[in-house]
Amino acid sequence: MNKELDRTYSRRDFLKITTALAAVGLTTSLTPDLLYGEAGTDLKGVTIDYWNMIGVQNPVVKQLSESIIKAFEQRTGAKVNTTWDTYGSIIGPKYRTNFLAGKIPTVFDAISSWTGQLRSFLRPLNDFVGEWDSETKEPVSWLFPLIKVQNRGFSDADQIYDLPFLVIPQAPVVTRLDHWKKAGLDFEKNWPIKDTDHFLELLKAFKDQKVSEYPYEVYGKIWDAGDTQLNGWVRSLDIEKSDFLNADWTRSNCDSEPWIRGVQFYVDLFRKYHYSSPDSPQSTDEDAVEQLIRGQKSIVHADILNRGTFLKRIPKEVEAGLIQWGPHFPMAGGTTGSVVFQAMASFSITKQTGPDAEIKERAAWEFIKEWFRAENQIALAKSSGLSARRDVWDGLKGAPDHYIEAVTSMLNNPGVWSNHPKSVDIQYNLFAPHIQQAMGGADVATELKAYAEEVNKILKT
Amino acid sequence: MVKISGIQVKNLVKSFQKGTVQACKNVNLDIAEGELMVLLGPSGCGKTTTLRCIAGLESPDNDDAIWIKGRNVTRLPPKDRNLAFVFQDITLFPHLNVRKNISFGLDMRKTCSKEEIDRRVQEAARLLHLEELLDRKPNQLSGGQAQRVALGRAIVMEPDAFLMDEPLANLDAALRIEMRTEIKRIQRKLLTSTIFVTHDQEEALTLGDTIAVMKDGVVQQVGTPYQIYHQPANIFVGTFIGAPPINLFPCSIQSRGTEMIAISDLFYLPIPEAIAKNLSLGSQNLTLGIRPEFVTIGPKLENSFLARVTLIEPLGSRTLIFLEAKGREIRSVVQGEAPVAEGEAVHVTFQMERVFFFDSTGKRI
Amino acid sequence: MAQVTDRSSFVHKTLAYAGLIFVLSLILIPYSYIALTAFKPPGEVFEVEWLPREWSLEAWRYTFKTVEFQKYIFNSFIAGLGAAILSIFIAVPGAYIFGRKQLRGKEIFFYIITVALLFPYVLLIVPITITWIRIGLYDTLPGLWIAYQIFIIPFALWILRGFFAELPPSLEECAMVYGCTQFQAFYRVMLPLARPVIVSLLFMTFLIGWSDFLFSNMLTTGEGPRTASVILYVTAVGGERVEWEVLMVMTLMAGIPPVLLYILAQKQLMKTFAVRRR
Amino acid sequence: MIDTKPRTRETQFVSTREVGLWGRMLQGDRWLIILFLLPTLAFLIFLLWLPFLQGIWMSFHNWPFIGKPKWVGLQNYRDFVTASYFWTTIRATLIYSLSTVFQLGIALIAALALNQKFIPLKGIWWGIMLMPYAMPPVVTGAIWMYLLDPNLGMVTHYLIKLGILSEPIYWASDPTWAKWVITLVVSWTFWPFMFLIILSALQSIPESYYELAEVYGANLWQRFRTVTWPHIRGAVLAAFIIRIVWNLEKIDQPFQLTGGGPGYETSVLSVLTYRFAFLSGDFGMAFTVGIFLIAFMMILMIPFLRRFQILITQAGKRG
Repeated sequence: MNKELDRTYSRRDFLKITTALAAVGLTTSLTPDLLYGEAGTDLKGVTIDYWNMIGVQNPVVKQLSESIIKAFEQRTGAKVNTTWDTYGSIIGPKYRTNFLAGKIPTVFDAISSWTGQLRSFLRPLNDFVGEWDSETKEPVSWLFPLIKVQNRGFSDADQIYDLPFLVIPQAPVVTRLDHWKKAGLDFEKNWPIKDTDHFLELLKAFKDQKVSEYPYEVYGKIWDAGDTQLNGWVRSLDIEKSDFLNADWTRSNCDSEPWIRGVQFYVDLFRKYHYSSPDSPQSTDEDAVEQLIRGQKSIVHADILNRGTFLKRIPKEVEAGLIQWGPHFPMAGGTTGSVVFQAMASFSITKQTGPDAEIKERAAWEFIKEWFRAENQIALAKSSGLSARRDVWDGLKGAPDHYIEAVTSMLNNPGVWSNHPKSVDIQYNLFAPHIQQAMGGADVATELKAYAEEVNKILKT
Repeated sequence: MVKISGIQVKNLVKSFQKGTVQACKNVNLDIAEGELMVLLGPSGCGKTTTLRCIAGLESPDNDDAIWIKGRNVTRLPPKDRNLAFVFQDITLFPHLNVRKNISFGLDMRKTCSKEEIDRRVQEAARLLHLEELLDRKPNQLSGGQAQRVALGRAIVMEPDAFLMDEPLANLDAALRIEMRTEIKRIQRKLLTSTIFVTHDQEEALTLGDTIAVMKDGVVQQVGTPYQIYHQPANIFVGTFIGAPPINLFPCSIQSRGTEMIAISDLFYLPIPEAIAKNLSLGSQNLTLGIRPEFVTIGPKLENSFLARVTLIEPLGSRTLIFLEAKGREIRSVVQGEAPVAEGEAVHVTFQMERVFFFDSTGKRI
Repeated sequence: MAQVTDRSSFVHKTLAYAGLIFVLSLILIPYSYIALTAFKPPGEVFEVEWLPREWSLEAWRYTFKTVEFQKYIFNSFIAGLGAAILSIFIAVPGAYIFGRKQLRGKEIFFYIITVALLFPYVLLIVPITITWIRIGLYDTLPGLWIAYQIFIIPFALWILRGFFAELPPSLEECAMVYGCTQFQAFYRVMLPLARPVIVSLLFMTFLIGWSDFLFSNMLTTGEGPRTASVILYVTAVGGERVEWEVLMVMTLMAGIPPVLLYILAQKQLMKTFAVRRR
Repeated sequence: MIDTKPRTRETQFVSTREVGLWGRMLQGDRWLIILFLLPTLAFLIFLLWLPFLQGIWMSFHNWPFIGKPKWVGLQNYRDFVTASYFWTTIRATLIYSLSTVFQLGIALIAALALNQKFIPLKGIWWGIMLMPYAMPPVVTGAIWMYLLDPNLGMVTHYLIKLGILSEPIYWASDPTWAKWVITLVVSWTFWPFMFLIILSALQSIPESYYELAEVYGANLWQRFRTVTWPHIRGAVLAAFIIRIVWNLEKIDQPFQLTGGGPGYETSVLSVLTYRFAFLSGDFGMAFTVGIFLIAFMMILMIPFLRRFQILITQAGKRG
C-alpha cells in the first residue's frame, strides 16, 4: 500500500479517494487547489514512519487516513511511511517487542490509556502544544486536564505524551423506536433515561410486553467488560473510586463499596433480571448492536464507533429516525454528576536520536496538526468517534439519530482510565475473568477482592 | 601364466569399535592380473571387510595396505580406484532404468563420450542377454536379471578389477549355478582381475583360479582349488572345504620296524614313505584326516578295520555311506550305487597316500 | 472378497457407506453452507437460510477491491513456498546423516530432536521477533521462512530419517564405487529416491507457511509480507464488527488452494506416511 | 552337492561400523557429515534449544516485557500452583487433550471406510476429507464461530428446529460447553492428519491376509481384531503421540472462539501461556506455564512412552 504513496499524487488518485469519501458524506483537507499549487517545501526530504491503528475501524476511516497522509505529504514535501496495524498489536506483544528491539515509528496513533507501557520511548509534546495557534489549541484544551489525570501516577504527569485527536465517551445508549411503540412506552417522556431504576422499569416493560426476550446486554468479553458502561455507573456513585486504580496508583479501587454495587448491578441485569442474554459472559457491544439492528434487543450500550455499523446495515432506518442515541445515566441514588469515562484516540511521537532528530520530531508534529484541521476532524467524527475539537461539534448536530447530541451531552466532567504501564493487564486481562466468574454465579465481592489483590501485587513490583 | 601384479593386500589390519573388534588381522593377498581369486570363509571371518577395504568402502588401520597395479590406494576414495563392485543385495538404483543403471559409472566418470557409453552398454547387454530389458526399471526385473544388470554395470567400467561380494547369495539354487558359470565365462573373456567373496565352498572351488580361505580375520591358505582341496594347510581348511566333510581321527605315531604307523583306538595304519618323512616318531595328539572318497569299503585287508553301515545317502552319481566304529562316525563316498546295505558290518580301508596329518595346533604336517 | 455374499458382506458394505457418509457430511455440510454464505448480501448473513435470497458478489468485490485480499494470498503463497524449500535444505541433509551414518551419540541427538517436538512454540515468538528485528529479518519473507521451520523441522527429521534408514545400506556404497563422491552419492541416488517423501514434506511445510497466524502476525507489518491468515484473523476478530460474508469469501480464497494442492500431492503423501507404518 | 548352510547375510560387522566424528573415517566423509549436520544443528540450537533454556532461566525470574528482570526463584511456580485458576486450567487442558481421541475416532472411521475396495470415487472423498486440515486453522475457527453462533448460527438453528434443543446454547459463556466446543473444533480441524497415516497403514496390509481370515470364517469384527488392528497399531500410536503434542500446542482456535474464557475455563495451558506472555507481558510466568505444559504432555504420554521408546530405538537401530 505504501508503494502507492511513493508515487506522486495524481489527480486520478485524488478523484478516487474523494469519490469514495463523498459517498459517505465526508470532505477532507485535500482540495483540488492544493493539487496544482506549489507543494510546501519546508519538510522536503524528511521521512517519517507512521503506524496507523485507527484505520482498522472500518474501510472509510482507512481511506480517510490515506487522504490525510497524502494531503500532508503534498503540503509539506515530507514523506510518510505508513504501516497499518490493529489494536491487537498494542494490546498484545507487538508494539512492545518492536519498541524494545528498536523498531520504532516516528509517530503513531493508539488509545491513550494503552501507551503507558511505551512511555520511556515517547517524547513529551508540551512545547509543541505550546506553540499551537490558539484557533486549534483552544477547542482542544478541555482535554489537557484529562490527560493529566490519566497520567497521574507518572512523575511527569504534567507532560502530554499522547495527544487525543478523537474521543470516545463510554458509553451512550442506542434504542429502536418501534420497540417503544410495541411496549406501549412513551419515548418523548422517557428519553433520555434518568437513572438505573428508570432503566430497569423500561427494560421490564420491554420484557413483559415480549418486545424482546433479552432487551439489553451487559458485556463480559475481555475487551468490553472493562471499558464500556460499567465504570460510568461506578463513577456516578463515587468519582474518586471510579477508575481501576487509586489516585497515586498504589492500589486497586475495585474492592471498594461503589465497585461492588456497580458490578453487582451489572451482574444482576444478567443473572437476576434476565434482561441480558445467556451469552453475556462472552458478549460484546458489536454483537449487541447487531442484535439491536435485527430487532432482538431494545436498548443497548454501545460505543460511538458502532455508528458506522448502523449506517452500513440499515442506512434507511437511520435516516428515518428509527435508531436513536441517548446519553449514559447514573446509578439510582448515586448521582455525583459525572457518569462517563472517556477513551481517547491519540497521537504519540517517539524520542528521536541522531542528527535529524529535531526535524523528524517537527515533521511528526506537523503531521499530527494535519489531523487536527477542522475539515479532517469533522470527517473523522462522522466515521469513527467524536472529534477532539469542541468547535466543530455544533456543525455536526442535527443528524436523525442524534448521536452527536447524545454523546456531547455526556461530556460533563468525564473520567479517564489510567495510563499505567500495566493498564492493559489491569483493565482487561485480569479484570475480565473475574467479571465472567461473577456472571457465572460467583460472589461479586469475593471476585472483586481477588481481582484487587492480583492488581495490588502487580503494582508492588 | 606370468604373474603381473593386479591387486595386492599387504598386512591389512582393520578394526572396529575403537579397536576392540579386529575384523582383519594382517591379511596378505596377491591377485595377479587377470586372475579370479575367491575369498572363502565362514560368516564373520573378515572376507567382506577385506573386500570393502580393497574397494575403499572401509578405511584400513594401516596406511599402505591396498595396492592396485603397484599404486598405493589405501587412502583414496572408492571412485578413484577404478574398481567395480557387485553387491550381495544386488543394489540397483531403483529410480534409474536398466540402461542408466549400467551406464551409471561411466556417466559419473564423464571421460567417455556419449557414443562410447552407448557402445559399451550395448556390448555388455549383448554379453549378458539384457538387450530387451534396457528400458525397464529395476522393480520389473527378476532376481537373475537384476544380478546381470549389476554385472553389466561392473563390466562397462572396464575396471582394473571386479570385486564381488557374494553376488549370488540371494539367488535360488538353479540360478546360482547358472550365474556362476556366466561369471566365470565373462571373466575368462574379459580377463579382468576379480575377487569373489563367498562362503559357499562349491562356488569357490568351481570359480576360483586361486582360493584364499579366511578365518577370524586371518588368511589360512591361498592356493589353487586343487591345492586347497588336496593339500589343506590346516584342519580348518580341511574341514571347511569338501562336502561331505573330511573324516578326522586323533592318533599318534609309532614305529614298527622301519615303518611308521599311525595308531588310534580304531586303527593301526602304516604310513607311506612320502608322508612319513615329515613326521617324527612318538608324536602324540596328531589328527589324521582323510576325505570320504578315499575311504573304501571292501575286502578285509591288512590295514582294514570293521565298521557298521548306519545310513546310506545317494548323491546322484555317487553315494555317501555313514559308518560307525567304536562310537566314531566315518563317512565314505563311493562311485555309483552303494555296495552294502544299512546295518551290514563291513571292512573299511583308508587310501594311505591320501591321508593328512595335522599337528596339535591344527597345522598340516 | 466381493464374491462372498454372506450376511457380513451386507453389514460390511452398510457400515462402510455409513462411515463414509457420516464423515463426509461432517465436512460438506459446514463447507457448503459457508460457500453459499459468501454470495449473500450483508443483511442476509444473519438469517439461517441455505440459498441466498438475492445472489450478491458484493463480498467478493469488497474482498478483491477494497481489502485487496489477493495480495495477501500471494504473500501467503510465497511465504509457504519459501518455507517449504528451506525446510528441505535443512531437514534432508540432517536426516540423511541421522538415518544413514553411524555416529557416536546419534541416539542422543535424536532424543533432542524428539523432545523438540514437545516444545510449546508459542513461547518462541517473542525471542525470535526481537532477534529478527536485530538482524534485519523482521518484516521480510526470509524472516518468515526461517521462523516457520520451527513447526516442521523436528517432524520432517523424524519422517525423513526413518525413510533414509530403511533404504538398502549398499546404495550409496555402490554409487561411490561407481565413481560418485559422498556428496554425489547423496545427490544422485539418495535424493531422487527420497522424492516422494520430500514432496510430501514440501506440501506440509507449504501448508504451515500458508496457514500460520501467530508468527506471521508478529513478524510482519502492514507494509511487509503480511499473509492472508493475518488479514483473515483481523477480519474475524480485529475490527469493529464481523463481516461474515466477507470472512466467508476470504475463507474460500484461503482455504481452497491448499486443498487443491493436497489433491495433487495425494500419491506422494500416501507413500510418505506409509513409510512410518511400523 | 547341495549347500546346506543357511544363506544369511554377514551382518556382524555392518552393525559395528561406527565412527566418531573425529575418528578414522573415509575421506570426505567427515566434512560431508559436518556440512550436512550444520543446518540441522544450527536450527536445533538457535531456534529451539537456546530459547528453551533461556525460557527455563526466565521462569525463575520476574521478567517484565520492558524493564529489568528480577530473580525470584521458584516464586512463579508457587504462584501458579496456588493460583485460583490452576485446577481450572489443568481440567480444561485434560478435556482439550481428548480432542486427540476424537480425532482418532473420526480418522479410523474415515480410513476404514475409504479403504474398502467397493467404494467408488475415492480420490474425490479423499480430497474432501483433507479440507479441514488443509485450511488455515484461523479459517476453520472463523467458520465454526459463524456456524455455532447461538443467535445466527446454522447449528443452533437446526438443533432447535429438530427439537433437540429448546433454546440456543450460549456455549462461549458456559464453562462446560466452552471447553467442549474448543475441543470439538480442534478435533474437527486436525483429524485428517491421523487419517492420512492410518489410511496408508491400511493400504499396506496384503489382501491375502483378509482372504485367509475369511477362509477361516472370521466375521467383520474378528477380521478387524486379528488382521487390521495389529497392522495399523504402530501407525496409530505414532500418530497419536504426535497429535497429543501438537493438539495441546494449538492456541489459534481457542483464542479465537473463547479468548480463554469465561473466567479461565478454556484457558488451556498453551492459551494461558499466551495470555501471560502477550497480554500481561509477564515472561517468567509464561515460561513457568510453558514448563507445566511440557510436563503435562509428558504425563499424558507415559502410557505410550514405553512403546514410543521402542519406536525410537527401532528407528535408531535401522540407521
